[in-house]
Amino acid sequence: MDDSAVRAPDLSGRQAAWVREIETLSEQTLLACYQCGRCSAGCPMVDEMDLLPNQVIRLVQLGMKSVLDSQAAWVCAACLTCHARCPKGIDLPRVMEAIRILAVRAGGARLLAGDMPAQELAEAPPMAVIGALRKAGG
Amino acid sequence: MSRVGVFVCHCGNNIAGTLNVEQVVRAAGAHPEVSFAADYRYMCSDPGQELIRTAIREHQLDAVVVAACSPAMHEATFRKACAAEGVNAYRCESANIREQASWVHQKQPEAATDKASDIVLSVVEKVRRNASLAPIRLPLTRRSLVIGGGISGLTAALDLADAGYPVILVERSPALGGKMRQFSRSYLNLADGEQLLQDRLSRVSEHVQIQVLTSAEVRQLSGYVGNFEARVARQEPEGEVEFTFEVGAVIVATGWDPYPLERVPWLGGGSHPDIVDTLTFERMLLQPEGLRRPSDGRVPQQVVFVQCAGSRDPERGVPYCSKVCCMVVAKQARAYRQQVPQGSACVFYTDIRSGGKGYEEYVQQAAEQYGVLYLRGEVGRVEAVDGQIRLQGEDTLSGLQLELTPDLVVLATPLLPAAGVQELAQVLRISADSNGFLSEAHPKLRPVETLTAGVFLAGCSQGPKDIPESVAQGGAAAAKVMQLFSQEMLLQSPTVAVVDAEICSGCGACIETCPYGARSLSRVRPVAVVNPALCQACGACAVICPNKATEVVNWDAGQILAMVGEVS
Amino acid sequence: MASRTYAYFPGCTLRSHAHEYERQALAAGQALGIDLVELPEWNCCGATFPLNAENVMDLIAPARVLIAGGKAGGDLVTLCAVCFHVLRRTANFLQTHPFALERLNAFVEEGPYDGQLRPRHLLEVVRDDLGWAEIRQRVTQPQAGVRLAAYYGCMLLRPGPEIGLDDPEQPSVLENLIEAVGAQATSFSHSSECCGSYLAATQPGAVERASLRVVEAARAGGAAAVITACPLCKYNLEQAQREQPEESRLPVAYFTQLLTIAFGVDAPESAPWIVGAPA
Amino acid sequence: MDCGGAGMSEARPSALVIGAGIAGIQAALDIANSGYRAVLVESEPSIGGHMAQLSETFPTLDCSQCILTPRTVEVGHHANIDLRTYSLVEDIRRSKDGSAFQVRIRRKAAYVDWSKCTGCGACQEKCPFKVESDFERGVGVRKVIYTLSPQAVPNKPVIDAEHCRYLISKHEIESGTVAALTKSGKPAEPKCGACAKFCPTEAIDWDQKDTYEELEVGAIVLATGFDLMSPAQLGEYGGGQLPDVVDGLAFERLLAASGPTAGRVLRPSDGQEPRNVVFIQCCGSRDPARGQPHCSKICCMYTAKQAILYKHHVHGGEATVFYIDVRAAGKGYEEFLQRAQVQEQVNYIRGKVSRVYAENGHLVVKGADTLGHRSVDVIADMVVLAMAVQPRPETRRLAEMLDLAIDDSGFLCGLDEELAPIETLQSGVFLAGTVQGPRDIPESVAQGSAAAGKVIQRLRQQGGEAAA
Repeated sequence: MDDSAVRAPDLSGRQAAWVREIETLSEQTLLACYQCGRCSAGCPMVDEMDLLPNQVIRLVQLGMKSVLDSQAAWVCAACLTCHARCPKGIDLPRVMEAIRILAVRAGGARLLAGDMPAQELAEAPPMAVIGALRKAGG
Repeated sequence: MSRVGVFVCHCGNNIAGTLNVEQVVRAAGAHPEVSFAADYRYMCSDPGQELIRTAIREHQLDAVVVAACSPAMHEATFRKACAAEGVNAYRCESANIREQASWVHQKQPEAATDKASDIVLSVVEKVRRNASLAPIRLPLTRRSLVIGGGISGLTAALDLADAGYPVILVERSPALGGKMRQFSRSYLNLADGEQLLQDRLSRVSEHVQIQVLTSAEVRQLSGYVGNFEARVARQEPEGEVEFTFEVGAVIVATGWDPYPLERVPWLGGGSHPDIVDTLTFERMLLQPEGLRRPSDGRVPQQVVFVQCAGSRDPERGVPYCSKVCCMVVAKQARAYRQQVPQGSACVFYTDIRSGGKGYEEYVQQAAEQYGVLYLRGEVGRVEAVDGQIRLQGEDTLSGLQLELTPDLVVLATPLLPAAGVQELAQVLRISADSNGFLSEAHPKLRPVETLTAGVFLAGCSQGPKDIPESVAQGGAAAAKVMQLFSQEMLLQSPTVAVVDAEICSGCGACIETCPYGARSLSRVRPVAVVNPALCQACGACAVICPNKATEVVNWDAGQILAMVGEVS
Repeated sequence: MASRTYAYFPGCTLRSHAHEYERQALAAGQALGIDLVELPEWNCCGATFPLNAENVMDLIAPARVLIAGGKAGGDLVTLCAVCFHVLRRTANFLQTHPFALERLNAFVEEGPYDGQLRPRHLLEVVRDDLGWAEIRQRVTQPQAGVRLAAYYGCMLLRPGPEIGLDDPEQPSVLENLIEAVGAQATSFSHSSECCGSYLAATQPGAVERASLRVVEAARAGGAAAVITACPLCKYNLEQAQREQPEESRLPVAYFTQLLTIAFGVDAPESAPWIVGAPA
Repeated sequence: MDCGGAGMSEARPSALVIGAGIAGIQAALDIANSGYRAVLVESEPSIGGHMAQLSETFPTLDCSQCILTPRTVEVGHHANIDLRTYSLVEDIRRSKDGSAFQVRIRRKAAYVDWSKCTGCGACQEKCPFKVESDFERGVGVRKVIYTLSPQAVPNKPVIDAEHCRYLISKHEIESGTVAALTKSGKPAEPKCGACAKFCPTEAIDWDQKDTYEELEVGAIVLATGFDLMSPAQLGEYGGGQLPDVVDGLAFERLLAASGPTAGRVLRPSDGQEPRNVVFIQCCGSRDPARGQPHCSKICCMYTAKQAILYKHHVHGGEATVFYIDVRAAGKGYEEFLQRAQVQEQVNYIRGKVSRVYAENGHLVVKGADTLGHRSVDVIADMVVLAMAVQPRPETRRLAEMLDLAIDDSGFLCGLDEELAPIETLQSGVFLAGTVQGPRDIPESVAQGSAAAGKVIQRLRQQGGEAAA
């Protein structure tokens, strides 16, 4: 990852390739977000996140590649509360998914079955294990 | 003996919530000349008025006191009700027990009740001595003077002319069209300002009912509603030429002027040719060769727009919001992105104020479809270092501090009242607010009227506003004039100052002191005379007169002493 | 009573963690004249609806289920909220994206899929095909005085326009069902808050906190048990309480159990809201 | 200036003004005061529109009813204004030469003969039935025979047939749902009828029917105003479910001295004074996904006003406003906002609320502070939703009747929204006030006057000299 892009916002008006990729993968127009914060207000996982959901979008808007290092996308449970209430209809779980995909591409798969806590792997219903692997495994 | 009726209004809870209304009724009823006293929830309502009218009939009242709100509010209402039952309108008075008692003494209900009773009784003392009067009838001139040839002035002039009333349109600058003439386009219309104005300008120049004076200013306005005399000076190659017009009404549409860039030094105003204001940027967008920055003629690749550059800043700039900048900047940033698709447009803002029809959608498109990057935060500093512009700002949403080196900075500086409008206000005897914008008669319900009868406002002279609002106000001011001109005769209040010529020594003290220019020395003999159309019955003359030769009708010394006697 | 037959897709979890859900559903169905005929062959639905644009390949698994459903004829019914969510969204997507459907059909040998199936949840069958009046008629053991929290979670409701099972902000189907068997639906502020979902496998701590908020809200409303339609929700809500002494845990039950007990299929003593409920 | 309508009783040419809110009232008064006849049609029993519901007005905190009443009273008594309240415009057709319009007006049956009624109020006092009042926005009740307010113009009541015991049972008997004879063999009588028993002038008319009137006018002003979007459309805020979540107009009624609580701020659920009130802006506005795409323009200012008034009413009360952008663009508005934030210490939090729910007798407001970068839960006793301003349903019907353009939100379009906002595609048809889009009172008043100016122009050009 290019360090300067992590530190400095990209205000060139030319969307960086990775930002375009996020928009393509997620099929969302992130500049449509006017930062009302409603996603952050309703997110059940917000306390577990290092960036608020609206800040995740904000950093993508500003071309801050550091967003790919954030934990937020990995804590998103894709519960769709944000999407259901977003005044601009942005499907934020899709954006989170795109961020996970880019992060995985940059640094390899995040989650392997062997990485899961043994107890959870044994006890959790298959839907949780499969879901987790598909969402976070890349 | 008079037969006075006293009617005490609860004004919902406004009065009855504090005062003991029944006690006020009892106090009034005890006055020997009060034949009837009653209270009601809302005296101004239809049943309230009906109560008064019935009481007049049943108790043969010949004078009425309504104890309620300020007479500014409902005096006319109650006088009309009285007149309908044959009680002379000027034998009906309002006793203000709301503003002067219940509202100001909410914590002392008993004292407030006593005070209200005193007020009511003192007004009873006055009204029983009131003379029956008839309104003064005056002729009027059905021609108007419109000051300012911008979009609101043009609209007002055309509306009046189309209704068949002649108009004198006076414009300070050499050409009509105002600020709009400089616009690259409007929000919704693609054509530039000049083209957008074309229809109005040609209709104005061809209209038989409109006489245009450009490079001209109003120097003096004398007379009164319906009968003004305006002196207008026009700059001509040979020098100044003065015209005099008889007009019945005046519309002030003097518009606005840009804020000097030098007054926002912290934003680099005046320090670099590539730091410009929005009005300059309008012209830059219309350059035939395309957008070029002033310093070196290059196409700017990064343009930063700074909103509230002096507005909403009581410490360094002006305290008010200039209202139009959010939309102006959105329009300009979109236009820039259209002209320079590879360029970057950033907007620093605090609150985006796009509260007009289609405006929110327009701004959202700027961000979404035109790629204008909105940064929520203040710009701390803009400066030129070795010819390069440096800008420090922050985006409060991400928490990022931003240091930018834009090619061009566009400052959305405040709209100022037009230069010279203070002097004009004095000439027209109207008032301006602390920011220099002209004051309307009532901020809600009389937005285009002033407190000087016959003088109306339109457009940015009253405060920053956009084109549709200015157009609506121009039309509204014209409608007010039409209403005035539709009267056969003007009716004026007869409660004005009168002079007892037998006692007046002609010393002229009252002429000096009259704030309305309503008094002069008689041309026949050395006594003061009153122009009743101008007199506002303030009473300053009566106070200053060393001989007690002047008094205001129905406010004579005997009445005032009786009122004072009642409360002391 | 006329019998109604539906094709039935169980999904993986009903054959591992949620056997009782299936048993109750089949038994309650029988009582109601609903015949759930399991698909002759089926595979996992994929467990997540893919959220990225390169998703056609990820739709193969649920599409296979849809194809099997199509072959079976009639309506395809599921019990698991997640399966339902994935299948209905997949069906919607393929119905509205003909090119994706065409591409997908090139990869699926069982196909082609015609894109016309609308998979349903058993709750919809009960509500729309039978109606509450019929449920009330079947009740032999009214659950009078029992206070229950209707818990929807996410997958049954969102995204509202796509799923279309109920009003996503003020749903009522579970409450209506609870009332239909004579019990009382409690006021429950967290009825559609997320339990933490599949993060159970990776972030158990976060899921525990989210699930406990849901449980506490149900308790605050005075519920004797939580009623759900989702095996993952049930697992998460129960896991979150596993450290608590058994008698103080708030039981979590499938809506189907309400039916089996109310219809007299299962013994009243087996109801967790009576036996296991805190005083 | 006294421009009273002296000597203008025989005015001939006339204009139709549809909607008697402040914009329509202003237009009618300006037309009438210029010597032309104005027919003012209002669907409610009395005039004043939303302004009659407001407590105080921003930024001066003038009492709304107090500044409005002089206008409504003037309309009521004006010789040149034909007031048609409780009436709807059913049809409009342009005359062959295009200069005039044939208008059909339906006056709804009020079951009260207004020519006999003196407005004494006995009927309202004696009517035993109360129903939720639309005018009070659900936080107050009215009788089944009612006027909107004590200052109503005209101050004549109407009977709400849908809820009237007498009319319902009369209908039952007439339609045969109830036996025509009682057990004792007497003809069945409709029940109640208290209003008729106590009316001193026998003004109750049970057989009153809708009546129709045809007239010709030379110009039309559309001023049908706005509605607030229903809070029930925002289930996530508990709208329509939680009694202490109310909309902006309902809170106006709680602040108004003439309102159901006589000006005391009391929460609807238990009548207690709320110690914490949360105001949520942009409820349904700026929300193309599920609400309206437009900004409703007035909410920022009325919310600031309501927060200030609340703090004046409830000493020590806490007011919190969730906003995205505070739109205080108008004369004195920015200064008023500063007063709310600094002097009155209203908490402004930049962020939108996701959900409101009830918990332990309070409301939990789940919001975000986008400037403090955190999510925030605020415990409140009451929540006020600044619901989106949207066009009234009849606006679309009128637009279709007259072939006018409407925008995406359903508001009517001016001929040129910037340069000719008052005129429409149809000559002789003009717009005033919020029928065109959200706007505040002074803007509506200016537009009302401007529309009147256009009407006067047209009538003068048509040669109908005012009977001055």
